Amino acid sequence: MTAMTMAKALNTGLRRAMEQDSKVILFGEDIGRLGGVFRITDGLQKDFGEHRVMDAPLAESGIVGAAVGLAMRGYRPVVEIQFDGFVYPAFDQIVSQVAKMHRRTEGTVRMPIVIRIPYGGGIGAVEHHSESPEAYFAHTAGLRVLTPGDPQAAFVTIQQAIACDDPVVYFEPKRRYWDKGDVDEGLDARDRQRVPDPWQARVVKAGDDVTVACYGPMVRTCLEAARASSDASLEVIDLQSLSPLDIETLVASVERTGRLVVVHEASANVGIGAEIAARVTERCFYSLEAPVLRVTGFDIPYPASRLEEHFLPDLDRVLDAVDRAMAY
Amino acid sequence: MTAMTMAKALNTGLRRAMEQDSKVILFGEDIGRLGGVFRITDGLQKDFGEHRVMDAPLAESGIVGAAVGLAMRGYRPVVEIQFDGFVYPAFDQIVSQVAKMHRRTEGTVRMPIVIRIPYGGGIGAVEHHSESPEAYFAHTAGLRVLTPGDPQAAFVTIQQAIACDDPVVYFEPKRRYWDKGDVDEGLDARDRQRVPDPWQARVVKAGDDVTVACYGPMVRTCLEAARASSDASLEVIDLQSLSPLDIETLVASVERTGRLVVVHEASANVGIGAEIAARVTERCFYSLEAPVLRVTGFDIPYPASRLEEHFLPDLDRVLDAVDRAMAY
Amino acid sequence: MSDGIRAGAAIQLLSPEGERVSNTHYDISLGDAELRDLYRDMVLVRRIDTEATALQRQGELGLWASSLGQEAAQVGSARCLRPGDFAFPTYREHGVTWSRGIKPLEFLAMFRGVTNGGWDPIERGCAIYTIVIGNQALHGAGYAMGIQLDDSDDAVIAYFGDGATDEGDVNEAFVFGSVFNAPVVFFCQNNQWAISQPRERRSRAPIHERAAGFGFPGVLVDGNDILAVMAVTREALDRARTGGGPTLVEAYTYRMAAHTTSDDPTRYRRAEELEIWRLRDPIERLKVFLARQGIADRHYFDQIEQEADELAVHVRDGVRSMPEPEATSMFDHVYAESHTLLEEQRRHLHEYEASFVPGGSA
Amino acid sequence: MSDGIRAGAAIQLLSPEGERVSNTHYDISLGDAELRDLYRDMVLVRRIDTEATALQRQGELGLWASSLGQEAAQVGSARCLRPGDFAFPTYREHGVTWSRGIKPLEFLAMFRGVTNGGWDPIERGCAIYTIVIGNQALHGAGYAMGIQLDDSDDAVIAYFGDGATDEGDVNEAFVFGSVFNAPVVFFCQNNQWAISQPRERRSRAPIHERAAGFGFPGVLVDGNDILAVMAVTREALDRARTGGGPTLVEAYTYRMAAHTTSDDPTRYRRAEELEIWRLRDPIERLKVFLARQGIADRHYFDQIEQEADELAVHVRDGVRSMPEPEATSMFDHVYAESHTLLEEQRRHLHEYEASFVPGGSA
Ligand SMILES: Cc1ncc(C[n+]2csc(CCOP(=O)(O)OP(=O)(O)O)c2C)c(N)n1
Ligand SMILES: Cc1ncc(C[n+]2csc(CCOP(=O)(O)OP(=O)(O)O)c2C)c(N)n1
Ligand SMILES: [Mg+2]
Ligand SMILES: [Mg+2]
Repeated sequence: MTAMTMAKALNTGLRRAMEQDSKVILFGEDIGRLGGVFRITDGLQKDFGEHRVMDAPLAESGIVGAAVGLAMRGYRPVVEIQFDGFVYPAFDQIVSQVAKMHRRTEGTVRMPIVIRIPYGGGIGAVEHHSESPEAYFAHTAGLRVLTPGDPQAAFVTIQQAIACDDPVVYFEPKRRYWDKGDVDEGLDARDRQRVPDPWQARVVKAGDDVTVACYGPMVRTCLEAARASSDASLEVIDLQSLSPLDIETLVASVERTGRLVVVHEASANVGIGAEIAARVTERCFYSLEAPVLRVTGFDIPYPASRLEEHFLPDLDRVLDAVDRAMAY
Repeated sequence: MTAMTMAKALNTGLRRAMEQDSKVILFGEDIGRLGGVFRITDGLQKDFGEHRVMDAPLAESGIVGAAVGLAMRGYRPVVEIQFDGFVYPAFDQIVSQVAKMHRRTEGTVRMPIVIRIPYGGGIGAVEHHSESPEAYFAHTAGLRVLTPGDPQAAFVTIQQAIACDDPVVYFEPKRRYWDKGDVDEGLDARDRQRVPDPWQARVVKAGDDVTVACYGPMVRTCLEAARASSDASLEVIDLQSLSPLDIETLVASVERTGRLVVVHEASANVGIGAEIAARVTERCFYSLEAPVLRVTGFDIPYPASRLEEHFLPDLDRVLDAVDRAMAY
Repeated sequence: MSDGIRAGAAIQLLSPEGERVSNTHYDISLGDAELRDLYRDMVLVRRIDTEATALQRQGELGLWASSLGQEAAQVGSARCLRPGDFAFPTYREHGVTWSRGIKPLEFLAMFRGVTNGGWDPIERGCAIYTIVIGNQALHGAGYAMGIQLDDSDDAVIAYFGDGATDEGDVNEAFVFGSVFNAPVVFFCQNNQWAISQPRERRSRAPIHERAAGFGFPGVLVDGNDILAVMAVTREALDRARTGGGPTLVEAYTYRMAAHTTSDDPTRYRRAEELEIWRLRDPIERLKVFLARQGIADRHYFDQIEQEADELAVHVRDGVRSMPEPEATSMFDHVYAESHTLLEEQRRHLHEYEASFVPGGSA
Repeated sequence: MSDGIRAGAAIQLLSPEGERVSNTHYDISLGDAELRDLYRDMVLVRRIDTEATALQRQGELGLWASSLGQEAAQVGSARCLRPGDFAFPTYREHGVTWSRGIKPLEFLAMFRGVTNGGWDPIERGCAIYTIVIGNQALHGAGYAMGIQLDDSDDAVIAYFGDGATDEGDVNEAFVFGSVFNAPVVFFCQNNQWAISQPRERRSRAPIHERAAGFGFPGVLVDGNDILAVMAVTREALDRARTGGGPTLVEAYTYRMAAHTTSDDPTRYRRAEELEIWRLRDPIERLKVFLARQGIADRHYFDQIEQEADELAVHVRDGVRSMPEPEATSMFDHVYAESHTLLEEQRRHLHEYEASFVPGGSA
């Protein structure tokens, strides 16, 4: 076990994937000499060369569209979108081509593309640098959506995403990049015996009274809430895979607790929390003691940074929802 | 009252809006001499001139981005996207600019832009011509999303959308373009006394046992299901506004019926139905006799046209869900 | 904007009257058999097109995008490809798919609505048809980058129309092609129309001149002259293979039919325009040349007609008897590895539909 | 790619040594007061920039995008605008916003994080800063189309960087500008870098040559020569006003600071590069010229220094004492007319936060 930041865990995971498969190439804006604005690709161009770590032109549709072509030629492109708010120019290529190509070609053309996106707020950034657009991609059939909750998960799931033959939109909780955690570098991500299934949610803290479902940046927040909660015992579940959703793990928990709070930074309206509420309620109709409650960003554009602390769910807002769930 | 198709009702509504406000201009691919591929703008360029009905270059981001500039100059652009599957190149301009401009500029710049999109399947079209992307836009704060359920609603709401100072994504159920209905052409869409609030859901058929919420192309399908249903009395609600959602009308109905089925063509996962299920369940937790059930397109890319009848919700699938709801 | 052909600016090796023209820079010399073969390909592609249009009218196809009049541009350019090369067509490139060895029933399947694809792109060196305007230009640039990474001398040809040059994607493809000096030929068929929009509504410079501003050559070729198309495409592909980077070819041609079978061109263009272009018909032009040069005779032409007739029957019968896809097949290949929620939906649909069949499982 | 300045291809009216150069086509004659004023603007804008950089280091600003070295390009071009014209800046155009009469505290507010805007664009004839690369180029084209519809002789200037020319949006803006012959000047500051990417990584042709392929003129100007920038921009604006359509101006300049305060340029560029560009400093250049020509003297320069010092204090104090926005203000103006669900969220937040305040409502 090595203590490392999530940024370093991702960097190490990318390195591992590149070592193991020469078809893995990185492509994105400023990822070469600069190592990306968050340094996630730091040192990789130096070690693997300009052919494996390619600085891209400033054009996101172009980056993803070219990745489609590269994938058709047999490569496994790992694309970096510089910030959440800059993925939208690539939306057409992602929705119409990346997501559909395998189905359209009846399985003959695979799209083993990973689209890495630092996402979420809490770092005091300017506009378009704090968004949580995961719902758009989770709604899009043909894509898989992953987001790691801690450095260990980051180290493993980035490799699993790259090894996956389906396109994966990989959301990196940027405000947790600098959080440290223990990482088992010895773990071989290909070892299906020892490594957890990336598409399965993880119970990161067991509890009895209320299930709290969260992912990415909110995992730490919810764990803190669980620690701070005196009245109720919280079971915290890190969804990790936002598409497909692992409903079974949630159902198993809610059947015990009878209460579910879903937490995410993204706006509530037509978001991941809505889907979870709908599905879990359908499955656990008779075991729910309270409706599924959502703690989310408000249904407004991400605010200027001096207001973000009011926008983002925090420990207190999670506990407030827990109280409300308990009060039913 | 005049019997007319929804296509004609939209055309007449556009004409009315253009007559009443010289700042209303139409902009889109092939909307001039051709009148649009669905002829919704038929005759308008002839009558209002090339300055009011402008054929656009073949570039959707450009069309919407230029509309932003036109709106800043004081115009009210009504943009046509040729088919649902071609709105994605404009996604960035819609999400980052159209939706946010009013908030970003603290109310000083309004975006009275209407983005008209023929949507949905059932017409035997090739790929990208049958999609239902409304969830993406409903999830986007700052946008309003409307879709008419019949010719009368089309005639009125297209004018209301144009008169609205917020950006409206206006989804036209293309397979209902040729359905006829009575339209009160004498109605002045500006007359708030006589004209229904566009943001309110409409009970299009009253009933007692199960509430069926639907919109756009599914309104007719659900009305047919209501007529065909012998065991249960269905209350059919046409949502009409997908953002904001009129939850009150749904709650009022569900508090009576205790059962809700939501129907849409779009994929279920993280869709409009999920949001409705989540909200209505939260509000009607104690009155629901059954979980909210969804009848939707599957979580797959829209299939080739010979398969679409299996993909699209129809009368039987609605009734099947009604039976399941009743069985709880 | 001036008419590129009349202005004499376009590369031409065969006049509309079927006479061999010389060009200082471009030339091509083909054997008689190959020349006949080009003629054959164009005739057969046109016959498929005619048949498909008829099949659409009869309700056997959902839609058809006609390639009528563009056979020389399509067959000529695709002929220059080697097996390892890769073509990225739009929805109209039936002459390209045909030339890549894709069977008519394979490329008609999408228009019938039984699939969105129809063939294995990797095996055939040809992507499936792309409908979203411009998307495939970027795929072409990316694929070409992959060729470079492989240190191979394969090349890519990416097709698009005049209208497509408006789209961001096509311009970004120019950027990527240029920045990476990728082995890609951007092949634009300027067929004068983008649905109802005439070429005058495009940006005010001739299309091939767009290339210079991105740092690579652009060439204007008479797109109805199959010899010129081949000469120009071959040179562009050679440049690509040998590290010379991208080329933009503007093939000046004409969409002789409606945009698709759903379109009504009488609303926006005059019939006279068509008359002019009939005189520039790419097939007639080669036919006159072949006949004049004694490369092919009446007997040969009759034989090709007969082959075309047989092909038409094959297409007609084949389309009519195309197997309907299974309902649950729509869940196949959504993912390389499916997942529980999707398999539940598949099972649910299966059981639900079976419940309507007498004796089916509930 | 050659260095546009050394190659002598760029329009220049003032040499780096501050000597007046003549140009056969472009010229400008300005009164002494205006010349001094240009100097003043550039000095003040630079001082604001220096101060803002310092404020960011002190944690008073979240981020700062420096305009250091680009003052001539920005002030010179924006000076040519009339009140009814409209400017569309990126995030770096402080010399533009300043020249449009927007107060430093107004354009610093976004960088402090108290707003995403800061001024009323309609009233000021200047859009708020746009961060998504290229978006505003299309807004500029559209606004210019609106001017045409109004039959007005106003004009638009849309700013973007060298990197932005890769984006689809910028190229589509060229298409729209060209097709509608819209009164828009596309003003590209080629500051040699797009974060870590040098201009060599852009497409292989000089940026201003992109214009020809879209059917309108492109001009290369020494962006550190304020007189040349003004001459070139004025001509482009005049052309726009009189129905001549768009122009692309490439102002060849240099980003002397880091990309933003978050950036570390030592990772990707050599310090020597900066040394060369210091010799081409736009402010020094004008200063030498003013002094040599006797248009301004030591006294004047000192006075401007003092004004700059005072402005710095004003900026420092003003930023520090900028009022914090109310939490619930984030619900304002999401819609022109708010709706129930949103107002519920506002109320909920209000009550929730009040519950933490002793004595607050629950
Ligand atoms: C992104 C996108 N927008 C709109 C359309 C609708 N559409 C289909 S073909 C076409 C015109 C294409 O013109 P051109 O590129 O000249 O090709 P041609 O059809 O003439 O071969 C349009 C607008 C589309 N398919 N994709
Ligand atoms: C669509 C989009 N992609 C990426 C970014 C991140 N980004 C901000 S500035 C920048 C470089 C811009 O370079 P250039 O256009 O030359 O302008 P400069 O910063 O040099 O003034 C990038 C990549 C962005 N803001 N928007
Ligand atoms: Mg065309
Ligand atoms: Mg730059």
